[in-house]
Amino acid sequence: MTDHVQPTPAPISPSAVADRTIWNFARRFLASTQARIGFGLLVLLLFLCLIGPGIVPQDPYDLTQVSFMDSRLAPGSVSSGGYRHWLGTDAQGRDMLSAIVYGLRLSVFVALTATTTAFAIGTVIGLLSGFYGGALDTVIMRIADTQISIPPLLSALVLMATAGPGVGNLILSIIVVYWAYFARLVRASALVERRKEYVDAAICLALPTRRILLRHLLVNCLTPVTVLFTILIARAVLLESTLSFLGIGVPVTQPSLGLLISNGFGEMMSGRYWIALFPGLVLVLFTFVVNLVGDRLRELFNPKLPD
Amino acid sequence: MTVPTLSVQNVCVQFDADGRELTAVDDVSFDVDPGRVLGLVGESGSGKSVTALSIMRLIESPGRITRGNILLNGHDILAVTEEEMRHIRGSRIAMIFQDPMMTLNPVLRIETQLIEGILAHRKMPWRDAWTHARDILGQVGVPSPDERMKAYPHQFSGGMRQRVVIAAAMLHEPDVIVADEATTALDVTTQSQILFEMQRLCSDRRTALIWITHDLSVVAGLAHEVAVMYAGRIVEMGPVDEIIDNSMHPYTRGLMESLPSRNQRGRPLRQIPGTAPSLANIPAGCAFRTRCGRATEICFQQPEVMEPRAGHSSRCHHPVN
Amino acid sequence: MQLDTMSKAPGASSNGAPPPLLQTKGISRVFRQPIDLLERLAVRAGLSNAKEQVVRAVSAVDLTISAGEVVGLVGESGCGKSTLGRMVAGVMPPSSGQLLYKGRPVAGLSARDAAEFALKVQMVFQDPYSSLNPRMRVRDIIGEAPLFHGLTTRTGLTHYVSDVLTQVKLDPSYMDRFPHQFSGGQRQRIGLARAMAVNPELIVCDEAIAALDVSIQAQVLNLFLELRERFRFGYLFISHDIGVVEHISDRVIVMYLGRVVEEARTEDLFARPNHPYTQALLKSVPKIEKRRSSFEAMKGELPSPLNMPTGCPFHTRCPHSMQICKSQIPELTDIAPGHKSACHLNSG
Amino acid sequence: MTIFIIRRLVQSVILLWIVSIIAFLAVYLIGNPVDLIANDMSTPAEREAAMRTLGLDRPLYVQYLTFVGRAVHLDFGTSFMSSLPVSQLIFQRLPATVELTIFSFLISLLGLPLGVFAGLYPKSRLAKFIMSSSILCFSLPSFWIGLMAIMVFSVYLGWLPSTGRGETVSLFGVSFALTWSGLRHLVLPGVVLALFNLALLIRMARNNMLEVISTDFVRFARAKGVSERRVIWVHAMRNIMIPIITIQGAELAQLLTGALVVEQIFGYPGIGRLAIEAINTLDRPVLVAYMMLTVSIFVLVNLIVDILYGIVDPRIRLGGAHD
Repeated sequence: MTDHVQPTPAPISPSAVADRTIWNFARRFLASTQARIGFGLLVLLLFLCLIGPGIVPQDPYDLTQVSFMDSRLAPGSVSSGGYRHWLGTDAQGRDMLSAIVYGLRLSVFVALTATTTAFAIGTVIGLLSGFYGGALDTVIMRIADTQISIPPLLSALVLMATAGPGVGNLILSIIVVYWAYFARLVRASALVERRKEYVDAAICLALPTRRILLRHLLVNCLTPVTVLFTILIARAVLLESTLSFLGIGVPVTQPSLGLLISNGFGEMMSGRYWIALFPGLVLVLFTFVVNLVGDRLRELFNPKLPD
Repeated sequence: MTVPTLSVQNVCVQFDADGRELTAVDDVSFDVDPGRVLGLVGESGSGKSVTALSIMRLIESPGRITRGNILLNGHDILAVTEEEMRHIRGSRIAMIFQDPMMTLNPVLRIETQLIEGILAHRKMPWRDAWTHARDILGQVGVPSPDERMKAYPHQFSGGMRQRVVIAAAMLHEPDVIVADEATTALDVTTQSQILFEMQRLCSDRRTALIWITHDLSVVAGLAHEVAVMYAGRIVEMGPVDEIIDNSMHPYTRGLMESLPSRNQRGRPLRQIPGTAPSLANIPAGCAFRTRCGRATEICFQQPEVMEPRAGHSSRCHHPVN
Repeated sequence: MQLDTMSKAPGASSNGAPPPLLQTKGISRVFRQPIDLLERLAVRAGLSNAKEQVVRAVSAVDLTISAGEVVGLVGESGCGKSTLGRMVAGVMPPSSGQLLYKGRPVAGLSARDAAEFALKVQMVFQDPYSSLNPRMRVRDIIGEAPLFHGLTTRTGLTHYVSDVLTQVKLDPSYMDRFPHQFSGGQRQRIGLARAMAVNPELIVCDEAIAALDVSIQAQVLNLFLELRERFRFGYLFISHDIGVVEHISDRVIVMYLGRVVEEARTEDLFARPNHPYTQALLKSVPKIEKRRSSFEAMKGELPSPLNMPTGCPFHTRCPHSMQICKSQIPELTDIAPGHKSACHLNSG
Repeated sequence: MTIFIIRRLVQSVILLWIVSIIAFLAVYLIGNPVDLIANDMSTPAEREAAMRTLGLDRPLYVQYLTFVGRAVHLDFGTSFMSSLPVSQLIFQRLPATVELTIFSFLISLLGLPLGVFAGLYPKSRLAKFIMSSSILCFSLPSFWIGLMAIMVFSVYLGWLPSTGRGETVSLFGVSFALTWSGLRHLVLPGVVLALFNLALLIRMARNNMLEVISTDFVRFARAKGVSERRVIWVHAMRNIMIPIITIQGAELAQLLTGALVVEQIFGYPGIGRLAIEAINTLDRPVLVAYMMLTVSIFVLVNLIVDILYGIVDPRIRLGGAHD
């Protein structure tokens, strides 16, 4: 007889017993200061990405709005056009603040699109692989293992070098690099969930396989994947910016944060720190807040995840 | 008058949860004499495991012992330093845990886990410690102990692992062994083997044994005295025959009467209604009153311990006989 | 609920009667852990002694359950009782042997009949935590299958589910809660309600009360008994708790290492256990009546299912072991009316 | 155990083979290097001659087979750009990268004690600080933090050199930066490269420690009267090392590729910079050799890790080695 005795009975706090609704979850999530700061800033930054182009002083890609006269202005200077460049301008005379907002937008777009797609693909593959097992599972997992055994930066580098710079290629390479992580994790949780008795009950109730997969298995596999999702978004932003920094990411005409920093590389030694400093700060801030949110999710879900 | 081997006196253990003080063990007292077996019976959440851990002084934060004394051969172990307590643990008081699959470190050899228990308390050459450990392993019924010393826990069956755990508890011939649900995870045949060994070992060595379980039938066969816990308190205590044949507390009675063997086959079992309260909302007064058929107004007050018959005490306003 | 449509007399007269509700013929289940190509090569080269690991969880079991009958299945962990239960419930396909539903082989049923069979045999599981989908509300846990199989309609669902909840003595107003908001005993009731909601004839209870506290066990066991009275369910009651099995069953089957070693009406089995294993098992069970007893130890350990003894599976621990026991597997034979045992002592 | 190692070996060889195909194909698709070498004035005949010298006129599979045949003997052909044997180019640069990687791996090992501390005293201020810092470390792009480090420590403070490898000493024909100047050159890139793995180790050590410290076997060790020091360093550490060792194998390879970015920023003459140059100049043989080398090192490290893993975890070593 298994008497579920806890050696030290964790006192059941009312919050642990409460309803598992979305609001309740939100309340628990926001109970930590770290999560409140992270989540608040994340919402703010995402909002900035959405409406940013409408509020920044110039469109840095519109050549008619950019003047060489204004290149390399220090933060706070006033340009020939009459606006104040709070974060200075770069070598082409672009307002850094505007360029950063556009760059962040692009970086976030690439990371979000790529990670979400990888998440969708990986989840479907992992779920099927875990549920059906057998030869399909072996083949898929061998592919995923091979994929994972090459460091992401290296795979992405080779892919980008092959395909050439471009937003689409960038998204594709990130998908190729990351799908396997999702597939592996979902498969692992599907294997665990598959053995639970509620799945047997569903089989016993003669429910169709598709329904068992979606209504029973999938929803219960999603928790740990959510944490992985946030972690990989942060990593995708870094990967994108690294590739762009190396000159094989986004095209020169559409600078993301990485490319902006790369442009500031040469200027650093001449003391024009702002061209590389500010985009970098924003990049770090974004990654940091995503990681803060991910960390809190991990705490709440407490899954045993590969770091 | 002789001093009992272990005397637990008015012990309270409280946990701090979200700023509230929850009482897991409330004013628990009992004595165990050398070579005697005390059966501590209760359902999950009754505080029996916490009682065990407080005897070892192994209650982990946010829990702590807030009141009471625990005397080992007359000396209060709640008053000694942590380092002194460490020397008592494993040598004077030993503990056996519920799940033998989880109790042994999976990456250390059996010999390592036994010998460290010896060397923690006695200075002796490793070789001698090894021989001693091997002998004990043989005594608890592990076949070919010489070879098994080198093995890892995963190479043992559940029953064998529990024997290893018992061997670790027996290394220093302790005065008291606290066994917390030590056979619950095992099959009946293995359980009876383990109970057989424990009975033999403890009576040979005049070790006092506290056997914690939810299973009254095991206690009936093993224990001399029985204490029944409910919601953190001992509600009834006495010699095993008294408790089983003449129980006074309605909870004890209810537990016993709900056993299938005490009912007519195929007929509905007599049952205790409701569920045990969680720590966070233990009813004031007598905690059992919400499930008790005999409860009246007065049960809103905490009943005192009464001892109408020598050695048989209960906490009830309306004892059954 | 449409339970009234299926009322049948339990244990109807045996001659000329309809075939038993459920029968297994030589049903077996083997789990294999095959070795890969590399290991096979290594074995050839003498580098390894890896073997394909084969666990015969259930070996050639014949089982008959009549409508409305309660059959207890006892044995220690790893004896295959759970696997047998799963095969009976249709959750796990057998490796070999036949499953017959009202005399017809299940394997040959049309898709429609197969679905009907699937619903007629339901299961209640051991773990009150993992047996309910944590992401579904009670309403959906219970109502999903009846809705899908057309036993109720979307509009009638609330009524249907509250009906079932009332049967298992749960407050229907809890319908929109999630499993984690219930206690262990309540969860087992929800599990039972889920099984009942599709009007089964047989419920396989796999250690269904093992994880519960003693006082709650009695409550749930009473519920099982009461529902059986009312709806004439049959139960295959799988448990290691012999006291509980004795209390609830009409007939008891004892398994050891994947085989049935003894089978008898409950009174007979407990009064006159025949097989040495059954005798040892019953002796091991602690009883509240056995006061201050010296525990008797049954000798030896349960053999690993990976390394099954030849001949009678019990011979390594049997006090009466003879030469023949080491080589020949004893047949399950009648030793008295309705009492079968698989032991060489009976044939000698 | 033997079979376990053999299986891993076979898997490694298959992985290397697959990677060689991928590397070869990918690099083949990058573009025709003759376009880069030949100038606008070249006649078609000259281009063809160039193609022939480089072996690019033959069918793809022949090129691949030739490549594999040579690669087995560590011959990766001649660099299109510098006309030097690729292996020579790589082995000239390899010591620098290996040095950098190992140095920064050692620095990142600091994360282990920090994480253990945070796991043992999760409520202390210092632990909370360590954990927040580790999230920050996770979020720092190495190229940017490298730039900032150069700005601060080289440009403004002038404490440490910003580019190059400094003086080296030659031992057995291999150059080592075992000089004062060499070590000073290692500090900035080494630390920058180490940050990510440092943070990872902190988090792994902390989470595993938290988990293991509340297990029954730790409680049982305490109940035996074993000293707290032994409980932590023998019982807990042995168990948390198992997942950490597995992950660290992969991380060493991550450091190797991460070196690519760091070398670029710090003008550090390792194989990473060589690879970036090769990408920019479509120097196929160099790029393929780089990929094969990196993955080989990765595979090798993982093989060692698997064996180590088996030694630490008896459940693997003594059979039952299920993947």
